[in-house]
Amino acid sequence: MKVAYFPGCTLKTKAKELDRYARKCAEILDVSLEEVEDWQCCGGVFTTSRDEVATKLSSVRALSAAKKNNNVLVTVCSACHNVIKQTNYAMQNDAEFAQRVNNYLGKGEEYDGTTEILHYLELLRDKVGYDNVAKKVINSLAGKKVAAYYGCLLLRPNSVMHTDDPENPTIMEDLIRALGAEPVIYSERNECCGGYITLENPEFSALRSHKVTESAYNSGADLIVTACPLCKYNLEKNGSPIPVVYFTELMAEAFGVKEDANA
Amino acid sequence: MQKITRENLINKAIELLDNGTVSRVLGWKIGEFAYDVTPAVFTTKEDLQKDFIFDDFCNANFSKYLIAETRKAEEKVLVFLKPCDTYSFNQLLTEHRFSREKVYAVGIPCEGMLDIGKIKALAGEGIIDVIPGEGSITVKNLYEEEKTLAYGDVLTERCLSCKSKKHVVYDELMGEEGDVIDSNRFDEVEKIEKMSADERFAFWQSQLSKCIRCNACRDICPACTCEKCVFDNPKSSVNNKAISDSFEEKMFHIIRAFHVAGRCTDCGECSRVCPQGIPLHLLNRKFIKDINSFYGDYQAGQEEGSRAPLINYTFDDLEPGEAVGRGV
Amino acid sequence: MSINSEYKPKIVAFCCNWCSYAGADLAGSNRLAYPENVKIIRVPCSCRVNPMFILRAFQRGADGVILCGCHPGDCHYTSGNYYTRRRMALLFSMLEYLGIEKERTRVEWVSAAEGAKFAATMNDFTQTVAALGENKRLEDLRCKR
Amino acid sequence: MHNKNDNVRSEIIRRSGVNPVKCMRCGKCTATCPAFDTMEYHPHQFVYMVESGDIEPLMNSNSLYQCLTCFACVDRCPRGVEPAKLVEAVRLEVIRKQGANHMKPDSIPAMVEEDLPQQAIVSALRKYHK
Amino acid sequence: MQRIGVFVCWCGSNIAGTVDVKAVAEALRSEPGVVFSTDYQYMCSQAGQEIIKEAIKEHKLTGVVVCSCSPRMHEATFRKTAQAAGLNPYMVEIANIREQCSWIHKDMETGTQKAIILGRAAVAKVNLNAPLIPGQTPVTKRALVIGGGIAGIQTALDIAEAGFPVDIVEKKPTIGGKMAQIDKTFPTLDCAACILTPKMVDVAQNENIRIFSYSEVQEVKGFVGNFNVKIKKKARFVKEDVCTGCGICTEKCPQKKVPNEFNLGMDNRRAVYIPFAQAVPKVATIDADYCTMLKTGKCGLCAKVCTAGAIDYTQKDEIIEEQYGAIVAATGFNPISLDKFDEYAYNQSKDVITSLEFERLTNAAGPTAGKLLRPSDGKHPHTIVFVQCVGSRCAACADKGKEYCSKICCMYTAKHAMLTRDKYPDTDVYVFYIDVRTPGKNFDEFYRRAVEEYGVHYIKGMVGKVSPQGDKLMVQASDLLANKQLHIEADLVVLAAAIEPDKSARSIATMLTASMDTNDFFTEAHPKLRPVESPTAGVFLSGTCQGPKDIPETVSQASAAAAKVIGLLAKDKLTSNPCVAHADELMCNGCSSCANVCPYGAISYIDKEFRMPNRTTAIRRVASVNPAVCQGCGACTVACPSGAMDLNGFESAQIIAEVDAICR
Repeated sequence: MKVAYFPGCTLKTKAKELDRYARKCAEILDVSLEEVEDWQCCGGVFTTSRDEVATKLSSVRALSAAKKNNNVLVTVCSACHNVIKQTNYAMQNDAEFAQRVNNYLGKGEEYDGTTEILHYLELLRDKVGYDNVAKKVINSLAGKKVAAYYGCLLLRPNSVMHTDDPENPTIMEDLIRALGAEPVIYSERNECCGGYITLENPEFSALRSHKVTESAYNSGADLIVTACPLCKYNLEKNGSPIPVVYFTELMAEAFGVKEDANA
Repeated sequence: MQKITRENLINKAIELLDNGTVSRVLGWKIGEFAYDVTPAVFTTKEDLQKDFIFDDFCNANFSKYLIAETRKAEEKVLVFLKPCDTYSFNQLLTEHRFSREKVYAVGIPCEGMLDIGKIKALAGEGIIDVIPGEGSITVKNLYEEEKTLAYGDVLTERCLSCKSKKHVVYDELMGEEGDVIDSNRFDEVEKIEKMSADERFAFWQSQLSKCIRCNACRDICPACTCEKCVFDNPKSSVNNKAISDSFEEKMFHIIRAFHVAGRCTDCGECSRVCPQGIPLHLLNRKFIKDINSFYGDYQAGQEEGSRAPLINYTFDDLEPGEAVGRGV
Repeated sequence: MSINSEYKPKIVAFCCNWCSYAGADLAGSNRLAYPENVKIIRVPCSCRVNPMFILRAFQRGADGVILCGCHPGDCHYTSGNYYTRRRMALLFSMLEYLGIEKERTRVEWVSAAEGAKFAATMNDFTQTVAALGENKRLEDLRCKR
Repeated sequence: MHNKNDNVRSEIIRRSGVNPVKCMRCGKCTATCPAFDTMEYHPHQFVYMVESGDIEPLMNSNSLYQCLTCFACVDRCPRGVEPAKLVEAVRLEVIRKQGANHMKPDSIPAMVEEDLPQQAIVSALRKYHK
Repeated sequence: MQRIGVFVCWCGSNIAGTVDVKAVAEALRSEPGVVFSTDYQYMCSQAGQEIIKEAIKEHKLTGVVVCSCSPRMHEATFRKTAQAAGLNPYMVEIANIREQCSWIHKDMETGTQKAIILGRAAVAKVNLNAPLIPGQTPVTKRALVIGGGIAGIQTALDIAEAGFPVDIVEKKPTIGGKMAQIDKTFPTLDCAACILTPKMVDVAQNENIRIFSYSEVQEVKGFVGNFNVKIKKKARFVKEDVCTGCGICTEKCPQKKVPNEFNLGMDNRRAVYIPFAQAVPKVATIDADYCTMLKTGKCGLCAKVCTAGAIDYTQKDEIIEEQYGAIVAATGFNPISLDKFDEYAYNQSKDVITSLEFERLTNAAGPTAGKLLRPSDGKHPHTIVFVQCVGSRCAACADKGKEYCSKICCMYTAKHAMLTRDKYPDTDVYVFYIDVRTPGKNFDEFYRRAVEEYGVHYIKGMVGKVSPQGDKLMVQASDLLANKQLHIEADLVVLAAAIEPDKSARSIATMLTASMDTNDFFTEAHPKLRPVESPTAGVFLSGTCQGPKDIPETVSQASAAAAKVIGLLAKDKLTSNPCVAHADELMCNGCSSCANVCPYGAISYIDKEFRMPNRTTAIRRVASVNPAVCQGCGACTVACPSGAMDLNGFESAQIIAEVDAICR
């Protein structure tokens, strides 16, 4: 299976593990991730206003570029995923917006909204299948209690994202199970870590992050997994009592391709 | 892609006759001229081999013929359906006009049929043969002249704005399946919509005043399958075959279009058979376009059993007053 | 209010028995005048009105045709006027497409309590049609006296 | 009161695509908001005040910059009102004015920590700066 | 050719004031078909009617046109007059020259001219009138009630009381419905069982009532007065007439791990069970999904202990066919699934429950024997949070909640809160509300008592999230009046889930050809004036299948439906309006367009043999209108492309004749 792949800025710098292991695991699962040529930053956050056009062009270009690869664009960073998916939704459902975007794009570059945008987790669940993921496990993670941390961007707004039930998601828990570990359900897993507020008001994001890590810890987790570099940063910086890793790292560990010491 | 030929179809028909699947074959028969193809019912191998034809003039949509044909005998009848014909086929099934069990439908691909009117206009009269080639046709006439015409220039109007190469129903498909096409079929309707009221009136007046009320449009139409047409029925108070100066023919065509609204599959047969060259399909397409924009996309015949828009409603449909004056 | 100009358009009004015909009666009971050009034909429900009737009226020289029924949701037969709404939307759009003045046809929902609305509607419709002048585009010349 | 700021009001409604009239004032948005404690005006107040045209106070409030854009209010609203989009639309009304940026690029280096993913910087800039 | 008489009424000066009646009579005399024309001061008076009768006889009239007031006023009068003179009443037409002419025009000339045209149109129509004879159909004097909840019970009892036999079909093993699960009723706080179970016993003992429990309606054919219904009696593997309901089998059955649906799965029952002590019929039922004997052929313990010998493992489903004159839908409601509302953690914590589960937890016959204990650990909860409008008034997306107000939640929540505070004064009770809706006798007083006397904390605001933490539930909510966000550490959270029609309602509506709204509630024939009748003749509505309602409202509607049924069954024959549609079989295409638009399901199709050219025949599908069901709207006549469908009394040709007469 060949799909277009949008890594995003952070994955090239601060979140290299997320990217590296996403690629390694994909290889094992026989998925070819074709990195979009000359991709640009997704914008980091989706501006919901209909008259914000220029800030969404880079996402549209990435979507358009996926045409070469089965019209499927895969992301792994939750933030990139959210921005690109919401942009795609606007292109499909807001004709006025779509027209304005296409006016910006060059002739022949117009984008019609037909690309399917998948998060890496959705790729695993819907295209690869968790059964097939389980088959590749070499080091079972049995005995590990893992708390999945979704945050906001992977799930909301649900009317656009449709990743899973936004209040009781299972997409990460099912992966954890497929890898042999035991998922821990805790109530703060879909609440915000504070996000970019950390820049201006670090105390507030510390408060949010505490709530999340405490909730996971009190539910008996040994480890938190996430798909978002900013979530990971916030949780770690604010003193998580348990390690926080990317879900791709957990997978790599189970697949036996994790490099020691780095994590 | 394997091209479907006359031989393929004859062989298929003979096979189905021989193994008892069907007792009759609805097919095309050669007429006086090469381009003059008429529908016919074949019952024997010999007849098929002698008269059955399949070429670029096999326009006729057989769906309508099945109503009468299936009533004639208990055994199945074989019918060859182009993609556009399958929509009519489905629509008639939706309306219970014939029994599905009595038909064996074979889908055949279609690359578009030719318009002899256009050929004559380009190549002159006296045509004796039309030979298909790659992307063009060669026309031979009585005077032993030959002329090569581009395919695109001689396709029928309806094929130029073909909506689908996909068969929506069949028992067996010959050749490869095509796709629904994103067609430009509403462009002409839009053009008329954009005219002023006076221009529109003048346009239709000039077109419809050509009508000689021959009823060919009605008789060919696969949606006009009424046991008795209101225009032939003295009790309807609108029966009238004569035409008059200004309105009679409009009444006929409006009512006819209204009667098939939501049921018309846009097969284009009405315009094809009109001896006066009236673009009657533009009336039907107007209804289709309106239905799509008022009530959501609907394609009659796409799905057997679907509920036509005129026998359906929602609580928040648009008001008749909102239906008019839309950007005109 | 009545139209005092010489030209008096012919108006045919189809009214459903349960709402609009009763609304017209109420207008009468309250002595709310509307032009005599308006002649009402009673039908059980607006959905009884066949597009053919409307074309027939035009053909025979009507200058305007108005169809009145219960408000959507209030149909005596629960759903009749919903069908009317679709049929007339398509018919009117088609007439407009053929170049016929869109003001000559109208659908109005008038309840049994809306006598005043009935009269006002008829006054307005008559004025609108009168302003258009005679219905030349739809009339069958043979039927003229 | 309803006519004051009518232009701003309709501009905000158009830009956000939110129809505040749909709000039935249940307060679930405010109940669910993780940034409640740092906000002067809460999500339900944004909806109500935009609806009634009382937008000045919102534009002058720091609450505009406390919304996390976590979309919890959007997802949990029983009427589909989408308060977060209104907050964004009001914020744009402010920061699109010349010199009204809430965060300036030169002030960023002081805030940045070694490990901070640039995602945070880009996002904040997108939210606070035009 | 008709022989038409025209009668122009003066209506005193009401008409004659602005219409020259003599001129009208004179002008209409020369219309085609008119053989007699006259005028009179008051046509509707005794003397006026005599003039019409005499003219009918003397001039051998075949049709009558009365130019008078609105037909809505005196059409019936003049039809009776004609009938008395031996003329078919449907040969009379009225020209409305009062309301639609004399009263709105001031000028004699104008009024007279218009009256002549209106009269002309009426004459043109009568020329095409045909005598119509109302159809008559016999009535089967038996009613069917679908659903055995309080609505069905009340309807059945009232019908039976009037002397007509009634059958109740209930899909569960016992009648009683939701009310049997409820503990107390608002606003009086009577015990639900104490007022319901005597009624259930009445049903069981009433000679006119048969109960088909554990049964479902499978097929409905026919029409008003003559329904033919197939009822599937599901195998319960217990002979109903032999079982004494002693309950010994339900104590001895070794299969103990069956979720007890009566207690909403909060405890277990056996594979053979009687839902509750007061069940009617009090007969055991074997649950084939769990019974070891039925699944593996090994066990048979219940048969061994049954002294009556009622157990029958070989029992099969049975189909019963019965005729009915009227059918009442009383299919009831259920709380919606809360899967899509997991911000309240219903799927994540046992201590987040629905209000109906709360009823069972406080019911003496419930899983905790009436003690309010937490499902998770059996401890007494000290802080309880009630959340209103969970899924009600929810318009965000179609697959989530319901856009309507469920109507009963405000009151039962007040009841729950009040009862909790009454029994356990040490418990803190919070109710989060959007609005408190209490229209009803003594309802608002009841709610205020909960606040003022029982100290329930009512907070205007909504809960945003419930987070299970340890053995507590952290409730995050808004207090809109204080403009605060609250964080309450609760022990139990009770969700007032929206209610929706029972899932079986749609298939039953389809069988009955009764219409439903987008929420699957049955629609009524008229929302104000015919609230307990379905638009489909002979089908009546009882209880929550028509819309959310509480018990008193349900019972009054149930009795109203019964009154309608009794009115129908009391007739020996049904006379139907003859102005109905009819299909010309020769022209009918059998395309189903007419049946698709018919709001009453009056049209069916038959295969009929027709002569074809050359002495052949062909079978065609043609429409057939049931005149007893058709209401005469005419929707089908326009849907019909061939014009095969026409409407008596309003034939296309008649309407066209009127159009022509007006436009002449």
